Amino acid sequence: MKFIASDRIDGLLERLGERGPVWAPREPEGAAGTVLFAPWRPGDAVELDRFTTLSAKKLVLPASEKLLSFSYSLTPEGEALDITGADQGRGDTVLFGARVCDARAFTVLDALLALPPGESYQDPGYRSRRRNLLVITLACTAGDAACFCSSWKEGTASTQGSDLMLYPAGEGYLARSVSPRGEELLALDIWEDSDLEPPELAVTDRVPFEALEAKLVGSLFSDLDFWRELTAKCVSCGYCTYTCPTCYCFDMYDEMSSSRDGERCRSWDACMFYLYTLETSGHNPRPTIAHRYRNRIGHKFSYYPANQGPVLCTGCGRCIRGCPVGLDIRDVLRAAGER
Amino acid sequence: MSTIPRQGKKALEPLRPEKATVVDVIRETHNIKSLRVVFDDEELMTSFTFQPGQVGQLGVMGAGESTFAIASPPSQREYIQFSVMKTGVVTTAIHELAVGDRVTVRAPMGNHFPVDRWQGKNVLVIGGGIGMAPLRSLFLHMMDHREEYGHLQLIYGARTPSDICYRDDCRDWKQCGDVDFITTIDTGNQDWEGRVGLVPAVLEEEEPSPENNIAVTCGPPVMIKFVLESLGKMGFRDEQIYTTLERRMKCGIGLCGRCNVGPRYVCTDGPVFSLKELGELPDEM
Amino acid sequence: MNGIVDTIKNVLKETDLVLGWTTDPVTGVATPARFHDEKEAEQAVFDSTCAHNLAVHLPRLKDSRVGIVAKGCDARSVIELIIEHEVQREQLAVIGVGCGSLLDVKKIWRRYGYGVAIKDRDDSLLIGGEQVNRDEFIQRKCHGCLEADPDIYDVIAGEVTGEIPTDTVRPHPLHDMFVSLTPAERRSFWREQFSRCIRCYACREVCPMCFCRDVCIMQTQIPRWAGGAVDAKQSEMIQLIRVNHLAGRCTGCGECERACPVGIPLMLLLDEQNHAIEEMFAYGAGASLKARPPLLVFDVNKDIWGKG
Amino acid sequence: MSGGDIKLVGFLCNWCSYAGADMAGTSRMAQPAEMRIVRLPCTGRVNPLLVLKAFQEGADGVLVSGCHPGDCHYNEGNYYAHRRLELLSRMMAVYGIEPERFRYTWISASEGARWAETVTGFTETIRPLGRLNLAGGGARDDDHHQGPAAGSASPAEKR
Repeated sequence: MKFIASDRIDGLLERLGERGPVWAPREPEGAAGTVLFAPWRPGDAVELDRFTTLSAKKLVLPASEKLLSFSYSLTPEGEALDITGADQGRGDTVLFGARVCDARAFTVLDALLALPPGESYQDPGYRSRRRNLLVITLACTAGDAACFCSSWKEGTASTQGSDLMLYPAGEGYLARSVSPRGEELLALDIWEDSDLEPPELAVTDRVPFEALEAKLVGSLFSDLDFWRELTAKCVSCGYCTYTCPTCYCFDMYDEMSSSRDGERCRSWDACMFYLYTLETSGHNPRPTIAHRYRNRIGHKFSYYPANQGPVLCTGCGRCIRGCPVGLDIRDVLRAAGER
Repeated sequence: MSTIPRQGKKALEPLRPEKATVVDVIRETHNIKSLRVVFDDEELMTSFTFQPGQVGQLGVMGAGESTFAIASPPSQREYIQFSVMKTGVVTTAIHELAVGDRVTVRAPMGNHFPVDRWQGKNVLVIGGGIGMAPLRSLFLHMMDHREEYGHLQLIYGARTPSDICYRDDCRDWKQCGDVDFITTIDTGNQDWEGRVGLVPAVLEEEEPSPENNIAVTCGPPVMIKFVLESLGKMGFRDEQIYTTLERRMKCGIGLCGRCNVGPRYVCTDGPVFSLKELGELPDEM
Repeated sequence: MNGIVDTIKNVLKETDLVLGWTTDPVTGVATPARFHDEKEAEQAVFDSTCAHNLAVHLPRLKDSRVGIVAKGCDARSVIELIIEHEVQREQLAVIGVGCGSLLDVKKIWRRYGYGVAIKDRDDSLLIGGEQVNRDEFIQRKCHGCLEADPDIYDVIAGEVTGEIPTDTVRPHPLHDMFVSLTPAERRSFWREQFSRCIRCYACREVCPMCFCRDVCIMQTQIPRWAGGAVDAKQSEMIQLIRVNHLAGRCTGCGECERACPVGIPLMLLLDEQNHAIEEMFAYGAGASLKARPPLLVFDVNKDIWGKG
Repeated sequence: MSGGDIKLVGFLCNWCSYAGADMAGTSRMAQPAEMRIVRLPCTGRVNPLLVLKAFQEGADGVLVSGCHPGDCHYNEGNYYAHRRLELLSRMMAVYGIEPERFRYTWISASEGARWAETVTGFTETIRPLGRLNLAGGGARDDDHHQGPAAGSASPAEKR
């Protein structure tokens, strides 16, 4: 197998940088130990041992994005309106150091957002960013107490969504391509040959959720007390949705930059917010935290799999690690399974 | 009933609206206006088709867009009509529009009343307030194809006489003699010639037969609730009853996530549901 | 800690529920819990990982008789909520707990991994079996803690310490660096910090004094103080809204900074404001039930700052 | 105005300072032209966020002016304002805004000359400080304005 020594990772990133911006896990200064996927520039330290707080989804679904720009003008015939679409052309972006759960999240989102043209759902922005994303994934030899990717059949061995896999071995990483674009990367002259053995991969927590698809639209849905009890400590922030690699919901809004010009944009939105579903009449179909959390779990483990196929979760554990009130989605799934 | 995706050259840019121009503004009541709009793209206007019950996103660039039922019938090829109640940011901006002003439209969206399956049947239409908008489209459509349907009955309720929309249509329906048209208001005044009473009560007085009949209702949630009860009492089965749902919507294409009732999205799988279909969905109204 | 279970059981005789903590079996650290009956109360704990300020739940429980386990710092929030009429004193049973000092669990997890074994006994702290300097992992607010024992309580669980547990007030870890910056450098500093913000509003939702909750003007369309974008400018506006609305309310519990997923030093802002308020009005939020919030009153004779 | 010129915002109480400014104008007293005036019913209406929002949206200096203590049309509005504005001015440096960029004063309807002096002095204080450019770039018409989406992009997304 191909191999790269740890101390040559910077060289690899530099070569990758020739293809486009490189994003890698880094610890920003003055951020109290947070690790984030951030643009890498020569000289920046890469943090490959600790997990990132935020997922890499902003590379395909930016936290906010311009959809259109518009401008009004006065003409002899009256008021004119000009609408220009956002430019969808872009070059490659390289994501380095994603984990298996991050990479697999892209394929989960693809099931809805990257359908071929002609299907009823279309997200051109997502599709073009996704098409131009190169994913270099670092396989996990150890998980932490929040990881539960082994709930899925392939677990830590999954290569879905990746172009190139890296496996920790010796004083560096073994590399294996899992896509034609990954093959191109292996052709770079930066790799050495090695006869090191790939490492044993981590086995993480297993949470059964297969039975939930039917229950979440049936008996569990009408059991609001169940949701009240489990979400009693939830404070309804957007932490879990925004750190989730598969939550994709968004808000659309217009911003004026002058009295005549502006942009239509979209930003991440979170189903845990009261305002998310509040109607102008004052009616809110999901008025309490229990209603909203029920929808969140329902969407992930029932509605999305029913409509699109995959479960809208990859077991990355981000929603667990930093939840301000220590709410663990696995407790909810297990309780739901037993109910 | 599956959704009919938006056709035409913008089909691949689903969030990009078409430019349109306001050609007429009708003040229906103190807080409801009907706007008639025309696509700037003539070719698009000529080829634009839809089915009664479908919705569109009417927008004012700078304020945003919102989902409204198309209130004009498919046979109306001159313009597309939306009726808008002034409640929030977008609807306020729409209410400020005048003839010649520029708007945006994304339409048609969502599913529609299954009118072709109703051929040969009697149809009972029950509307309240602004809920008449999709029903106007439906009723005018059925009038256009009068021979395809049996007895047509329309019960339309509003709070007061001045809350009645579509006055010209009401006059036509009253005069045409071919349909059974009843208007009712919650509280009357001396000049009011129609019925007085809540819609469900009037419905029960009329006691239409469920035999070969389809009931369609749209209006305020509380009215719908009691109308459904009354229909049930009169022997209408769930698959004979249709209604349209309302939800907060943003994208209109099943992506932004907020309008779902369980696994179904009101924007693409709805807004029209039979009571039978609703019964199969989780109860999250 | 001795007594917490029995105390909660006792309080449950007169209340509908008690807000406290239990141990999360996965991580071994405390997590907020609600106890409704004696059986549930068996699970109650109080230890040095009970960081959450449970007062945040009180405004949502206006219709219940609520017992709440409160550390000294939490009690300040309870007092402030009573002053602001968000809860009634009569509906509360405050279970005071004497607090040594709290561990900064998030700091530990970020360094050693989520769920790493934490053993905190007396003066020794073991993380993943390794002896570490406990002082380094104590929450900053516990240094120079204002109230080791709560000022307001109906019962006390265990023993109150009667003394302030640790040395002197420690400034924010970024304080010394921050004060050395020029205003223009501070602008860049905040721009950099806020550029990480994802607008999850965790800072707001965990704050006991951010009781506007669902109708907070950070998110409303009318009025529209902040735009929709997730960027440094809008996030700055959001924090300016928070800081200004917390003037005279913030008790310095530090929950916002603890909750922030991307480590924005929010307490740098609030510490400075709290300090200014103390200097100007001799007021510390949550210090006394009799106090009037300083921005809701004025004093013609004393309010002379010599400007204008 | 050249590109380096500054923009100032004045929040003025309708009952005193606004009339004072008006008097300065009608008496043709010389005063700088950088100030845009917003008339308010009372300084008690001055939510500190108005000031901060003005800075965010491109103001380089903000002046709040109301009635002298004891003269408030609503008896006590300016006393409440006094506390808020003083706290705000102490927080300016923390937000990264030079404290000189914010000032509050008490000017009555008859003090046209004092208004002219104050606004002149304030403008002259801000001029050497130049543009503020608060977080996100302080959108202004004459900026190369980065729209909301562009502003949100992280550096790499912009590249």
